[in-house]
Amino acid sequence: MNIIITISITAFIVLYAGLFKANKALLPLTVVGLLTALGFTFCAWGGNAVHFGMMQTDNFALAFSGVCIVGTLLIFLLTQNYFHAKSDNIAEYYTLILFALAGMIMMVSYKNMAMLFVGLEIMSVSLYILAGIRKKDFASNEASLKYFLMGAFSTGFLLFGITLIYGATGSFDLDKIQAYLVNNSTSVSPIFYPGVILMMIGLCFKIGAAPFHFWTPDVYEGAPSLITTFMSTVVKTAGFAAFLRLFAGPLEPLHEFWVMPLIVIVCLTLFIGNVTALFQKNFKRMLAYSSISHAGYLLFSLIVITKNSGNNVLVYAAAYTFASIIAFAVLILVKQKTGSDSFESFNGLGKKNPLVALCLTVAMLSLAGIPLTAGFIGKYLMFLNVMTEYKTLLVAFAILNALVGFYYYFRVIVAMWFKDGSETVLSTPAQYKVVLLVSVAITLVLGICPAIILNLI
Amino acid sequence: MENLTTQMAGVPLNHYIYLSAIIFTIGVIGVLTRRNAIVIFMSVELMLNAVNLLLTAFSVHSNDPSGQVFVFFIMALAAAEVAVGLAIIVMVYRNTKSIDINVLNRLKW
Amino acid sequence: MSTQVFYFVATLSILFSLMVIFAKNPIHSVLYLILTFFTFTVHYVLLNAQFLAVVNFIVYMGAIMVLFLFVLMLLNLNKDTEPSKSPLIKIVGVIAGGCLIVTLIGSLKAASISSPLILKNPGLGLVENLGKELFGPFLLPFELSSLLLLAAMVGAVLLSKRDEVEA
Amino acid sequence: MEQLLLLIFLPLAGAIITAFAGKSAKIVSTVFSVVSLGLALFIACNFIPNASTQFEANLPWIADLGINFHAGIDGISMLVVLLTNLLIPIIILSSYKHDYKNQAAFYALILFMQTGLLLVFTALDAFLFYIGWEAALIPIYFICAFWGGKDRVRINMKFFVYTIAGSLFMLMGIIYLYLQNPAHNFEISAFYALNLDAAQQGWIFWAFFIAFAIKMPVFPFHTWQPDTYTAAPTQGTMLLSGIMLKMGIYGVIRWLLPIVPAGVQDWSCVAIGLSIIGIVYASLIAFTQKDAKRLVAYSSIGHVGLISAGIFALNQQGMQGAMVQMLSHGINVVGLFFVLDIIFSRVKTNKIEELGGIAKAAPQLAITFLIIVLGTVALPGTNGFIGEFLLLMGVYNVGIWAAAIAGLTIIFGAVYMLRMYQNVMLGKTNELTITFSDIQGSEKFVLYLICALIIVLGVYPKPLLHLTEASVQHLLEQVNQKLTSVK
Amino acid sequence: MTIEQLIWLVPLLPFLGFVINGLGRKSLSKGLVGIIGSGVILASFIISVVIFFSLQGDTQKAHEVFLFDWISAGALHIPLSFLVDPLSSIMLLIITGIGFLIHLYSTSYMHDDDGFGKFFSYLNLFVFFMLLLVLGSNYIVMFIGWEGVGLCSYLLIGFWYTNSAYASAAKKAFVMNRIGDLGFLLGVFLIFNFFGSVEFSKIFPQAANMLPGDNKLVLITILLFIGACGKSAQLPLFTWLPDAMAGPTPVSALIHAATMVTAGIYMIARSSVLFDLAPLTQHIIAIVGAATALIAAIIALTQTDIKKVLAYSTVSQLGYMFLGLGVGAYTGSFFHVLTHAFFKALLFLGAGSVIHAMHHEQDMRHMGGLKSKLKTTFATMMIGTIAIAGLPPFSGFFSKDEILAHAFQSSPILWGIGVLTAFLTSFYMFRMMFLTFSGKYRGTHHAESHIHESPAAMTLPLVILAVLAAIGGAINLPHVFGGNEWLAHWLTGAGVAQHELDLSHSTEWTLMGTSVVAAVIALLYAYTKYVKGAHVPVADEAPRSALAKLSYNKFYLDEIYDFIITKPLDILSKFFYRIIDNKVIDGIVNGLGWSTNEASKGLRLLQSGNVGFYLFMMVFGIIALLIYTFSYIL
Repeated sequence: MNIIITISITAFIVLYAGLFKANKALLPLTVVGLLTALGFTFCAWGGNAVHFGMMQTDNFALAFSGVCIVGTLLIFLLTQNYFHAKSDNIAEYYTLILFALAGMIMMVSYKNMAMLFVGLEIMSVSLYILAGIRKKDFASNEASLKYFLMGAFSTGFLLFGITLIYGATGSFDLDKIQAYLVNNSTSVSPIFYPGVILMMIGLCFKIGAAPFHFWTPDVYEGAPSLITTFMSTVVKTAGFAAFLRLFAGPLEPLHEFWVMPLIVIVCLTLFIGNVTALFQKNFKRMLAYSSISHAGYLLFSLIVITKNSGNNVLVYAAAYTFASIIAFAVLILVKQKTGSDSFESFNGLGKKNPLVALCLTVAMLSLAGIPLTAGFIGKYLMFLNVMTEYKTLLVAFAILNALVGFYYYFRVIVAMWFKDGSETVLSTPAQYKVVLLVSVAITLVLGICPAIILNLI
Repeated sequence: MENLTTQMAGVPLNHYIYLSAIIFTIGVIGVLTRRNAIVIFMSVELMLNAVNLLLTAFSVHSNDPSGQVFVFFIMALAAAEVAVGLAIIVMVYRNTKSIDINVLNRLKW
Repeated sequence: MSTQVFYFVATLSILFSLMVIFAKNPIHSVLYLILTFFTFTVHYVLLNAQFLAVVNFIVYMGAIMVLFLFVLMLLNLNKDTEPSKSPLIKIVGVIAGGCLIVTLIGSLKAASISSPLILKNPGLGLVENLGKELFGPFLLPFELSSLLLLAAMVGAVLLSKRDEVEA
Repeated sequence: MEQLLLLIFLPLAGAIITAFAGKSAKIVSTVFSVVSLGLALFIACNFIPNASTQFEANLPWIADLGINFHAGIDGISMLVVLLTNLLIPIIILSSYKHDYKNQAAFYALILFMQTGLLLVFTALDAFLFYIGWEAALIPIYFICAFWGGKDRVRINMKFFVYTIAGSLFMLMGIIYLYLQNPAHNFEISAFYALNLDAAQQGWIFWAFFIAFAIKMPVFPFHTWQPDTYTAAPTQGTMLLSGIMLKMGIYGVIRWLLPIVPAGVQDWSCVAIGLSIIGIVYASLIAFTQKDAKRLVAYSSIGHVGLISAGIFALNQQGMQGAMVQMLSHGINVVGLFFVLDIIFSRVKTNKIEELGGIAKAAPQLAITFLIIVLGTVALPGTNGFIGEFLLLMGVYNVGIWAAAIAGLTIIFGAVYMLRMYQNVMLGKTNELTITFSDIQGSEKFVLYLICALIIVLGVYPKPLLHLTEASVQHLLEQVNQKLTSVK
Repeated sequence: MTIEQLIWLVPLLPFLGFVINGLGRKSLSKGLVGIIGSGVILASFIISVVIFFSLQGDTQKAHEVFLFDWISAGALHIPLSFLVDPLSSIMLLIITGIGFLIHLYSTSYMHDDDGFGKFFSYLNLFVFFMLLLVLGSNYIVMFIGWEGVGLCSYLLIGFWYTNSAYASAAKKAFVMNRIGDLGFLLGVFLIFNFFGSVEFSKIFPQAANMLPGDNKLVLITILLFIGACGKSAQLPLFTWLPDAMAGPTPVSALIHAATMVTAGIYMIARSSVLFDLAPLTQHIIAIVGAATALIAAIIALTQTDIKKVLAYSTVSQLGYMFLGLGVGAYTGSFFHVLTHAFFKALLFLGAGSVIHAMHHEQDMRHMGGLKSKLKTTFATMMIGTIAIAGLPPFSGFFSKDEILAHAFQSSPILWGIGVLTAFLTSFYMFRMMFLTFSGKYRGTHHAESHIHESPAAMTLPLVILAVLAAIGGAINLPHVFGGNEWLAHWLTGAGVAQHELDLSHSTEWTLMGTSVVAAVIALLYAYTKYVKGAHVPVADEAPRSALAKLSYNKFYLDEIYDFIITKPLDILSKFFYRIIDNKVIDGIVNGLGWSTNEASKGLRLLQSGNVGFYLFMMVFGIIALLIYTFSYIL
């Protein structure tokens, strides 16, 4: 509760600070606000408080809140030199990002469909806007419009699903829904099933799982890189938390029903994400497809629900978030220098910018799932998760896809280290260095001793 | 009014569901077949309204006001979305002089 | 008698909504949409959800639809400018929609909930009742939806404002 | 325990220090590798040659997942550890004449790889084994892709994905075993104690075998290898062929045989068949190779095929032969590649046809090269013979035809090796080789060392055999015991 | 000093010579190298003599000397140990004795060569390995020597490696030997499998109790015989030996005549217990031996290179020995090994002397009339020739005769082939002698003026060998001549199987007479043709009769091998490499990558950029999911 309030208040303060043209104060304010929120997260640890019957700040919620807040914090650090050059409405951007974060906090801690819905929409509406803040940029426009149209469309399905579930159970409360399923395990109302499926569709859209992923590459590519970073990391994490909260919680009794379509979705997602990423020439777009494929791996946690599912998602999402932040941070730097985000612009990066290249290498290794990085632990947990029910074929399929993944992740590494290119020297601001090093440190620490976050939830 | 509604007792809940489903689908068809962003957007509104209607019906059926409360949230969303959506559409129109969604396909592959 | 009213209004709803999506002129679409919304208002009244009926009337028909109309006029899109999609796409769209409805209804049909709708509490949809609900259990989302509206407001201003720096 | 941890992590520390050593990276890395060798020798001296696991270290690592840092050394491990720590300094020394760009990174990666390799060779926890397995792969990928030759990016990508494909399936197998293990951990002893039925053993066999087969490589999983060996920098090739390949063999011995003996028994005919086909096939291909490096690469496939066949023969001779041959092959192949590197650095080609007459200009190189070639073709009195003899004897127990076909390696090996030797070293000098200068300095040291090892191990292999004997016997007993209990 | 204390010095000394000469090949003077190289062999010889005599006075005929454990794995224990018994002690004498003579000869012959030190170190190494071969107390130690001599043969054939034909000859020798070695190795595996040991002292007593004709024994002996075929240049693996003449002539004398090539016979004689129990193998050996003897003799008829003639003659004589082994005349064969060592070494060294004098001209068509210039050489070579031709009372007569007698007992056909071979042998040997030494000199005048007799270091060995070739037959003088067959008795002590001749004395006389007559006729025919008729072999390109062509071209064996083995393997190699490896296997691997890439190309088109299309796809997905739901509910 305190977390949301802190974030919201920070957002208001930032908005007003913007009104008074205190642009220099924005970032410190935000950082302080987020750190406070993070502090509240820590304080609430283990509390499992329920607020107004609407929000449950259990460890699951807090852990994901923590990841989201830290992720957002790092992204804020990347705003240095990013917005300033473009516009004078920085305060509004900050505010919107903070609003989105507040929405996400709701999404990870909801106890009622209404909270899920409102949180989801706060986040989505903020993102529609953020995707389009480059008003003169055609790509940004296009991304914004596409995202908006498809997002609104999918919201319809989500709502229809909520409605049907409400119709069957007579409540929006997760506990009541669960109680309904437990009590009527043999006579679940038939309208409940389409409700579940439609909700699944709506949530799959938000996390970019196939075949509802189509917006992802276009929007990620078109949106400003920083926003893409935000969308592909923090937002995605929150989406998964929401997904998990619902499906691994109240809807778990119907697991047998929805697991089949989910497996199909997972396979499609893995396949489309990985295979399409292979042929991309644009690093950013590749990352978009890669994010689709990671959605596939993340969904493994729902295919077999164990008591660790939540934690597995947390580890994976954290690994993915920090690796992606590195990737996008470097991308922003490269794009600022070369004006392009194709793979070619990374050529020869390692020669003049060994630190940046090394960080990006670690990130790519983590995304690819190489041991001793967090990404491996994440993948390992996911595989372990589904292997507990011996879904070996699925794992085999995932392995094949992971192999494809190596190809495209290593393309960047290859470009940086093994190809000759214009020897551009990136100007790396101190904050970027901080972000890169922190993320790399987290990635490696989680990879080498993941024990520290294995038992959070 | 009360008189009227008590007489409504005859309509089975199913029919509300059908009605909503039909309207919802009409919205979907609209989204699929039109190219004008605003019309598509309107179709989405149609879908949302179908949901609203169904929620209300369920709410009445289970004698639970929370369904109708939820409709408020949907309306709030609809308002917010309209504001943002139309702003986006206007912004796009400024740049492209068109609101045909097919014009927007520079981002692909 | 009033069950017939329902079916009548339902037919109108479907009819108008079809007109919305098939009208060539976007202005006509908007107008049909307003009509559709009106029929929805009637539905709400029939369900004794009077407050919703009023809100629907005001918010949707009043605010939202006017906004649509306004934008259409602003952009001078009142003419039938939309290049129609190829008939194939239209047919496929309709078929897809048809499939959707068939499957949707199909999966709903198994519903045992064929029991008639009985209004147990006539005051259910009244302001008083809803207010208690809204400011009771739903206080938190209600308050938080202010964020939604604020975000939308900020965003709408941000996006439609002409940016001097960029210009 | 402290010794073992020091053994494993000393190279890692070396890698980190080397990475920041700048110009003196060569010296720093040499010092670390030599100290590691000393440490390994020290451990070997204190090693009691029985079947027990010694110097055991068992620390909790990721307790929630049942993962421990559990490592130890028995005879089999001792041998490969010695091989690793012996070859790394040799490999580092062999690079002294090169002036690689970013050499700090180069040497740091080699040392980093050493830690990975040592993890693989000492791990008693399947997860740790897997981590080491991959940790060894990453540095070698970078070594080969950064300092490699023509088309290195594509070739190394293929190599990387190919090997990691295998290892991921192995990971799947490991997870499966973990889940089957009632104690829910990755202890090798617990895996040994598992009672899996034949079908389970069958598929786990394949999950592991493919990983190992790719690494070794066994026909038909070998196609990454010639390209990679050819395109890699020589030190990379040495690491790959000298040590990395042994990971696969070691894996089979340590993880495949005792865990799924029934699976091995069911499929050993296939495994041996593939191995033997590989021997003949690769040897035949080596006949007409034009590039000496590629020739050696194919010869390596042939030799490894024999090792693999000997292991799957599941008897003491074959297994002991594999042990000796692991070491011998490591030494010999490193020697061969080093000679080719010396030649390449002088005349910028490894094309057999363009060379010739080097013996005239560089007699010392000629002699050392000859000794290495003889070791490779398993002449009695060289280390190669001990291994191949025992291996063939092991294979013989499977069937005389198997041994006869596998034995073709001693004929074919002589054909292609001597052909290469003749075309490279003998004959008339040409304009390329006329100014060839003989080996000197570090080259001399390394080659003489290798030659000495070849002969000493060939004449007096007893310490080696003695070192592994008890462990091998124990392993085979374990396998047989399990086989009888399954029936 | 007991045998046990001395024996290890015998191989060690040559090894030390190898090490010293090898390391000091640049720094030591040629004289010193020669002294060391020959000295160590002489020392070995002296020790061997001591051992030989102490063995003779010993009641215990077999001494096993254990040095150290070499290989042990499971049940397999292979010690490095030596076996000194009558058989090996005689071999020691031959190897070190003849070895010393040849070393001595080489100090002069190779004096002008740059690789003098290298040559001596190789030669010493060879002696070391050869000693190891005969001293080994088990098959594996024998195998070390077996392959070791192969290596030295390789090194020495390719001694002048800058000539790539020589290098190829060396490689060919090594590879063909290796083919045999595989057989040997497999045989050893079978022995281990069957007897549980590879020690002679464990195998033979066991085998002695077995029934003849045991399948396993047949297989073992056939495999061992294959090994012997490679080493001792029998059909079909003999083609390397003539090519091996590329090496310096002392090498041909030592390795390719006196010692190494007889290793096969030594090995079979050593294992005679086994072979005796495998009649089928014996038949095969006899047939192969006879065929080799005949074919090689036919080829030798038309050769013009003096060393080639001797090489084919060696092959032919080796065939003879195998014939002997095949018919059970183990002693006879071994006897022939001894006498052959004497006269063939002599002949090669003589030929070397000729070549030395002719400044490395080896073609007999350019020789002639050297009798007067190279008197010692001529005289000694003549003794050798008479010995090889089998004319009494020189050594070859006795050994050859013993083999023939046994052959007759076994099968008259084999005997017939033997006699025919003897006839041909006599003919080509005298042909060689006459072409070289009689008639007029056919070379250039310039060269003629330089021809002179070789120095004493070369002629001394010739003389000694000539004496041995003349009287060597005495060591196994048959009963017919009043001898006591000393060698046969001596070898009994080594467990070499003995088969008494079951022929009457008159038959023996008849047989002897027949072969002597055949040899004499050949001698006369050669004399008429080459001395009287002054016939000179035609030039290479000149037309020949079909048979002559066949003989001259060595029955086209090299071509046939090339065609049926080398070429197909090369083609197979290229096929495997280019098609199977690069196209099929790698094609599949790359194809997976390629198809993924293509899939990627195709799949990304799905991302058309068109929102309408995206929505369609979404709706299709939704429909599919709803259909699933529908079916689930029902």
